[in-house]
Amino acid sequence: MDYTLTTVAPIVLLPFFAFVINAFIVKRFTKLAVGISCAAIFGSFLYSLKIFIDFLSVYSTNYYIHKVFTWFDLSAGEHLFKVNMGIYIDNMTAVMLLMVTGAATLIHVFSTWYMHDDPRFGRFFVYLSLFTSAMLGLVLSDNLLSVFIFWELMGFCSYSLIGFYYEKEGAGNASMKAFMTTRVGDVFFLLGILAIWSVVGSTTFVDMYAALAAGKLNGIMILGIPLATFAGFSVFMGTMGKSAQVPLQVWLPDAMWGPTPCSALIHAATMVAAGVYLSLRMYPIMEAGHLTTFIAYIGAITAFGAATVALVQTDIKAVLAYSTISQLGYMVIGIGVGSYNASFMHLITHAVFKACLFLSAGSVIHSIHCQEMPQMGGLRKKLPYTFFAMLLCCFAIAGVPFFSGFVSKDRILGDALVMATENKAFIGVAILGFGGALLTAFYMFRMLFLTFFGEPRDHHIYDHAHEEHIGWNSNVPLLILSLFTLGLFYSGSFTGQGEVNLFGSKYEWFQTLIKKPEVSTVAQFTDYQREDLGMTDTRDKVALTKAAYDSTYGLSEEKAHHIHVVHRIGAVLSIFIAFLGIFLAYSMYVKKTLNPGWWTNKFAAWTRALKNKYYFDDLYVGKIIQKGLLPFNDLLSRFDMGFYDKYGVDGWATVNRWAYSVSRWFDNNIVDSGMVDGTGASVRLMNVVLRTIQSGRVQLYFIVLIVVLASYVLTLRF
Amino acid sequence: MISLSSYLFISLVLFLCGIFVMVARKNIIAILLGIELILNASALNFAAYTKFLNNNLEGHIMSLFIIVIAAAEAAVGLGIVIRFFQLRESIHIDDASTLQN
Amino acid sequence: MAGSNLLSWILWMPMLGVLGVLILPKDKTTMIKGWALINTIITFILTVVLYSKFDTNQAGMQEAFNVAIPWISQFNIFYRLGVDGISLPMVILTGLLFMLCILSSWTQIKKSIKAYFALLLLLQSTVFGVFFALDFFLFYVYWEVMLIPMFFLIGVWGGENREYAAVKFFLYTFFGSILMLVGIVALYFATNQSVDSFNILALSGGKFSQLSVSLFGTTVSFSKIFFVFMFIGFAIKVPVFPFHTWLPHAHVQAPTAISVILAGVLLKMGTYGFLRIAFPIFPESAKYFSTAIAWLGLINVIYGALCAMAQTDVKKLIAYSSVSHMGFVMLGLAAMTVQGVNGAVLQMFNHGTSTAMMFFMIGILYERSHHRWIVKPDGSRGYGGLYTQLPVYSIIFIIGMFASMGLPGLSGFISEALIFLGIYERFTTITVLALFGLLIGAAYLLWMFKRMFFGDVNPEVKEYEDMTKLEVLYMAPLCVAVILFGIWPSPILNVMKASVGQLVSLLATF
Amino acid sequence: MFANTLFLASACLTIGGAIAVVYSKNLMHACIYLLASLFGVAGLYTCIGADFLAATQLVVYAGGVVILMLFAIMLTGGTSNKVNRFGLEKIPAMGNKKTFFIASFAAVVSAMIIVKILIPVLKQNPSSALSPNEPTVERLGTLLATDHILAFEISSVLLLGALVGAAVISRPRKEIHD
Amino acid sequence: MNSTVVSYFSQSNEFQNVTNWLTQILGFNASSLVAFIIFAVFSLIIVGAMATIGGLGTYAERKISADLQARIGPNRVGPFGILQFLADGVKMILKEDIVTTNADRFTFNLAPVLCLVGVFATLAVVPYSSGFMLADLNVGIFYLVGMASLVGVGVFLGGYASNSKWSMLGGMRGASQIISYEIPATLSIIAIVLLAGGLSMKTLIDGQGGAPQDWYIFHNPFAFMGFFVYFISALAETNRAPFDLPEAESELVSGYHTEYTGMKFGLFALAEYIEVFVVCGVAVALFLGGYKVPFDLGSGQILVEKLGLDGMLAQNIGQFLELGSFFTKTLLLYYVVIWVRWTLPRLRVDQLMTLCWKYLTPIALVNLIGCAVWMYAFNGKSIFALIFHAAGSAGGH
Repeated sequence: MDYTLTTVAPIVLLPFFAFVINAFIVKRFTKLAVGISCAAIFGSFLYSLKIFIDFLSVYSTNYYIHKVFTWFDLSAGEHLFKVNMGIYIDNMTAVMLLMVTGAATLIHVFSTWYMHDDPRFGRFFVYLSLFTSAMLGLVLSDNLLSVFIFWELMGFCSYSLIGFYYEKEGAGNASMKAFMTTRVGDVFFLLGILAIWSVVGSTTFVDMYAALAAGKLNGIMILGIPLATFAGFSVFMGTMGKSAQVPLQVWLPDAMWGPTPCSALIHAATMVAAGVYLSLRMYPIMEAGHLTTFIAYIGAITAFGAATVALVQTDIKAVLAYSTISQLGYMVIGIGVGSYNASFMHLITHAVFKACLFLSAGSVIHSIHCQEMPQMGGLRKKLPYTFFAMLLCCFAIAGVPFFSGFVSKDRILGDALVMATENKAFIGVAILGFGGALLTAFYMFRMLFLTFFGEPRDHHIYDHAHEEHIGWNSNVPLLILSLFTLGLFYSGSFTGQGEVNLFGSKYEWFQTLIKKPEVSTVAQFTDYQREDLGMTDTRDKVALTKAAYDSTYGLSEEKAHHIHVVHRIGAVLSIFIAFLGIFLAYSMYVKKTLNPGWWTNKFAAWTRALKNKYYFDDLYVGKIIQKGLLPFNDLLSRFDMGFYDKYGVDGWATVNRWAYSVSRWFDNNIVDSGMVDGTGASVRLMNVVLRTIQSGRVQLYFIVLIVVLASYVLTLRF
Repeated sequence: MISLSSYLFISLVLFLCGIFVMVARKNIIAILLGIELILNASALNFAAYTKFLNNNLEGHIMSLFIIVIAAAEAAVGLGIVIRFFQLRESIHIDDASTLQN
Repeated sequence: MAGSNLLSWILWMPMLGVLGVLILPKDKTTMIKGWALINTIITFILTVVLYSKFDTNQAGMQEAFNVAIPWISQFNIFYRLGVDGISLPMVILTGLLFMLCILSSWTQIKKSIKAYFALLLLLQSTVFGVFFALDFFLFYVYWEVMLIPMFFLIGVWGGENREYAAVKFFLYTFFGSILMLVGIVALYFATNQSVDSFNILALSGGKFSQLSVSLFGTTVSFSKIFFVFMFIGFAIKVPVFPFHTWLPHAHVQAPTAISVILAGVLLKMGTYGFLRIAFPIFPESAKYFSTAIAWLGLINVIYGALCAMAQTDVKKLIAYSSVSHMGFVMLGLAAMTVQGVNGAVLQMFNHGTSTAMMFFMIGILYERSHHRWIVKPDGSRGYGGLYTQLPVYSIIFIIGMFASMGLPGLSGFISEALIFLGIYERFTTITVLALFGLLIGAAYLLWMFKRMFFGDVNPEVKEYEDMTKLEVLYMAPLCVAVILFGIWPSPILNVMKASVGQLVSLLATF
Repeated sequence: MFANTLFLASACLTIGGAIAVVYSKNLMHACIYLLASLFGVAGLYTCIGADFLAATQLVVYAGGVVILMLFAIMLTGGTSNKVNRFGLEKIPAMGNKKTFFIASFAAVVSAMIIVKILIPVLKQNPSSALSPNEPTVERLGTLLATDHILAFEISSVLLLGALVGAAVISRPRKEIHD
Repeated sequence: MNSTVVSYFSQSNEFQNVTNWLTQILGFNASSLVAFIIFAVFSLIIVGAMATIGGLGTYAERKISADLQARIGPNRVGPFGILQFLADGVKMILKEDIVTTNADRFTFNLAPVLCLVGVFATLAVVPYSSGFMLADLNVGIFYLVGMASLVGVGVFLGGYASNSKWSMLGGMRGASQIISYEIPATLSIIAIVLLAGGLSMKTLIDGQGGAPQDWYIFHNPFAFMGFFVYFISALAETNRAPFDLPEAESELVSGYHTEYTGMKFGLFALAEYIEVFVVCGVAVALFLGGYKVPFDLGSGQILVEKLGLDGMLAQNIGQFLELGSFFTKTLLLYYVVIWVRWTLPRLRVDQLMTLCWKYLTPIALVNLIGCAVWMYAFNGKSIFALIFHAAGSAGGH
């Protein structure tokens, strides 16, 4: 298939145009605007699907599309400087596109139900369209600069959507907090971009890989740090901000102030995943910068820490928010332990089931107008479809076999285990990872049981809950999403071990197609050529044969066996842990054989710490900002105006005043007694003479004129 | 037949008629008519000289400016006449002699 | 209109406006306003025509527009005008902003309208003069004459403390001008009073690198000492850190339109002075002092941003944000790389549009509230819930705010990114520190926004009306500019790149 | 032949119109004769290839000046009573014997002047063959916008002044009693 | 004698044959004579055709107004009543020619003639087709404006000479209206002259093309506005509704021709209808591409190339196509004029003057300046050309 810019760009441009159009018409034609938004994202979805199918049919790991055009050109004379923008699609992008557009489409559809009685129904869709186009732009970007641009645009959308209910004080705080926290990461990200840009001369991924392979980055130190480490760390800071890794995770729970569908889209499925996506793209740099251990620990701490906080949350959305942070931590672990493919797979599977979970939560909230789990209970009879969807998703996130979460998370944990056996430094990662998995299973089912099982705890709420009926925009999106929590869609088999052929030969397509850009393989990008706008793709499109898929990943037999064994152990362990967590939750909240209150009393200090989210907010807001930054600013401002300006600058006035009084004395007493009065007017004499020959008869004047002229002319001699 | 002298003759006649009208009439508007005739005579002269003497169109330019000035003069002149009539209910030329002495 | 006279037309068209305003009777206010508006519209159209006739491939002064007429021939002073890629964006910005300022002043100015509009147009002419002048003396004349209307505009139509602010502004700038005058005179004698002794173009190119001068008994480099003189002269206008204290006063006291002009155009004259005069004439000293300039720029960025965060007066906050943003321009200039200087010039333009938006918006709000406190001196909220009450206002405010913050997709980002890229290659540490300026920049703007616009509606705010059609009319061009040049900066970059490249090449030889 | 016919007709119209203006007793008719005369002048312009002048003559005189004259006549005319409140003639006579005599004197004197001036001119420039007519519009435009730009601009200012002045002067105001 | 018709016919062989033949018979060079004869014949044809069109105008007016008001209109004389105008004409000629006692006889008789002369004189430069144009003066449009102003004199004199209050008021209104509205109309015309770079009708039309995007009306926004300014002013200049104040029947009986009867009245009416045609023709020539036919069919060049027709024949076909083009557009505008008359109510005098001096004239001035600036800034390219250019350049980045 030939790609031109016009066959790819609409993916971004459709939602963007929807945004532009809607921004103007939304006030008057709300329904139309909503329709345009939905239609645009659906169009994007179709385009993405086409690309995905194309990539699947080519089935090659080195197939990619790269379109470049010049954004602006500063070349003048001998200075050459050009900023290019472009579209880069490889297998990872194709999968990502399908996930983003698919999830976004379903969430758009769901939002038409969820938001329809909101006074700002239309505006919500305006933001959604802009957000979606920014996310798609990010996914399609071929360079870090445009990633950054769309990254920030998403930050803006997120800001707007978190602050969607801007009348509420909390929403305003949360939106600002989200923007500022991610901005901290962004500043580092920009720094990383600058570091790469100044060395590579462009920010395009392929250029960067090529430069890395060519060793251009070696031996350059920035502020005493190797360039790769510096740039890798800076960019990873961006990921930490966007993907809510410790210590920049504080914004994500607060982001639940936004409407639930936007939580589903932004703060669970796509935007937070963008950070991980970026890290995956930048993986070669990070690996070259020896950052993997650091990254793995950041991920592990996040995964475990967030899971612990989730244990004590009572707000259904808060539980989901912390589970999001925790799952993002798993993805980051995956990056850290070199489990590139599994990390990306977890990104995709997580996006699907987390979107579904949030939508389900939205469905619950919309039905009972309450977010507190202690007031729910027994809703499974009232909301059967939501319950079904949520159940599947909980299975998926807990890592129950045959579900998508198992396939991906198990591989991450397995790889972590492999790393731990090889390198003692990673033991902590593996332990935290498995511990987090246990907690995940526990708190997710705690949430499920508290919400849907048992007796209704608040009969008022329960009785007023709406009976759920099948509706195309209320629970059909949930059911569609919950269908994709099944593992076979990703692995081609239920277990992820490669036995069942579902789509003919395309088994384990995910693991085959997504390959880590090793430094040895990134050299293949060196032969790329820039293509101008609108040209067709001339890349090599020869597919790799199936034989190219090597289940041992090119490793030696012995090593492969070792890995295989460890993976098996990991799988068994994670299955056990998942069921253990579910069992604990069951016995605590359904059978009530274990009393949760006993545990909270037993670990009271811990519980308090968990309830306060490990005091991060207190530290950041209370200590650093309130006690540190603002007083410092005040001091600085006082110094500026009160001291420097008042004495340093205005002090001159005193000197001047003295000089002024002297000169005034001089002026008044010496100069002021001048003599500038004396030339009057005296020119009224001639008119007496002239008046006499004024008869006032025009014709007389005329005749006099003629006669005088005649007498003059007749005296002339020609 | 189309020659400089014939044109000069025509313009002479126009001019004399203009002079005559200007002097003979006592009506301000009629005097303005005479002025138009005089201006036309001079404009015609310029055009004729250009054609028959050097053909460099400078005369046309002069004629154009004369026409422009004639238009301006007519506008302002008639404005004055109307105003004068409003004030004095007369357009006799000799009534407009307040400036005498 | 011949191309060569276009600059004179642009330059003198506002003077024609001044004449017209002076002729019109005092009580025909609508006529005065309309005349001023028509005049500025024509001027703006002329600048656009200038843009359309501009040859982007030609580095340096555009041959087609150069004017050189002897003015005071005894001293070889010429009426010498020219335009190149560095001044053209400023000229367009000037044309645009004055047009919008007239519209903005339409209802906001109620006191002695005739004088106000005459002075505003006079100001416009002098600003054009500064951007066009290629004769040092002419430049100086315009630079000084500009102070007069500005002084009166702040001093007569300003806020409560206007006289203080006006006098401060005047004296500060005048101090710098005097230093510049010393430099001019020194150059005049250094060139042996030749024909080109006031010709900026002929002076430039580093001709004074070998010269030295005796000062207080010590021999110092001519180039360095007078670079410092000129630097201070221009730095006061920018304003660079130790000379910045006039700006908050002037901004807070000036009426809206004048704040806009001040922040949008006049500040750029300082950086324009560096690009046109200080750097080309003394390139070796510019290179020598570049590290110091970069540090000053960094201080501007951080210090301005931190001070802004502490302000409770919105206008003062934006004034300090101008200090911070002009620090970015200084950073770009100090970089002396093609990216950095291009970014700096682009930032000059973009800051002109975005900060003008902010000041306009604050002026519009002031029309309704008659105060500007985010937090009133007694501790209560000044605003709150504006988003609910004034939706259109809020959206335009958001555009301006995020443009000023440097959100990608809006104009500020590209220039800041270019500046950072330029500065990174020379001063990495400064880059790392200056990046935090971005962070703080976002912080104070968002914090201000949160306190003013979010939350429940303040009872006072309930009485405000949303923007009128007129206000939307004059905000619309700025919105368009901010968004357009954020997505597609080439129209501005293309005109400047040749000239900037020339300047950078000159600097690179030292 | 055609040109000569046109010339003759125009000359007759011009001279006839002018003389009719002189001898007309009715101001309105005089004005119409003036129009005829001016049309004749336009024709004369055409005969010597001054096409733009001719068209301008038509536009300015036929469309502007003559109608203005007619308006003025009508606005100042009033046929019902011929004497105003000052006892003066409202519509003054088109002249009497005395004025005609003076006028013929003036005409003769001026004729003498002109003839004295013209005869040497005619002697120096004997009638040459008629050069072919060329379109003048472009050349005129170029001349106006280059060599005569100052005069052109000044005349535009003059016209503006005349426009404003005429409007201001003839604006109806309260009568001033002096 | 530079007549386009004559030069067109002098291309054909028959012209040469006839000239030679006549030269042999008469013994002197007869080409001038033949030319004169052709010119005279065509003048007569045009005058006759225009008189017919003027007459048919009255018929069209009645028929269209009937249509607009859901009536039938004249339907007795001839098929569909189409001969009604002949009947009216005959009636007018046969009526008694009354001159009121206190009327100024000379002026009274002169006024309708002046009107008719002013209108017929303009017919000489109306561009019916590239060959079929009586005279292509190089000051064509200017001449037309000048001659058309004679109508104003006629109207004024008509009003004055009748010595009646109604006529007087009508005449004054008419004259003031005509000279006022001449200003915006002429300014709009000058804007187009600026675009074309010439005053001759041929230059004006040659600057345009057959297809609508090549017309001056779509050349730039100012020209677009200019068309409406011109059209409104033209309506007022021809004393058509909603500007028919000079003959406002509800106030002034019949305005300046209240006292006129018989053929003199007929001449006024005829002049009015022909002037409407002329004015529409000018609008077509200036703004709507004139006689131009799309794909350059008018020159007949394409017929020669594709169909292999004889040159002269192809040219003749082209001429007819051009005539068709011109008349189609003009008559469409004519229809609009009539339509407007029966749709809009009449203005008051002060509104009329306000419209002219406070709206149309400033707009026309702005248009003129705008056109000038446009020509300067875009080197005279039309907006479509710019768009096509931009679109074309974007593709080849």
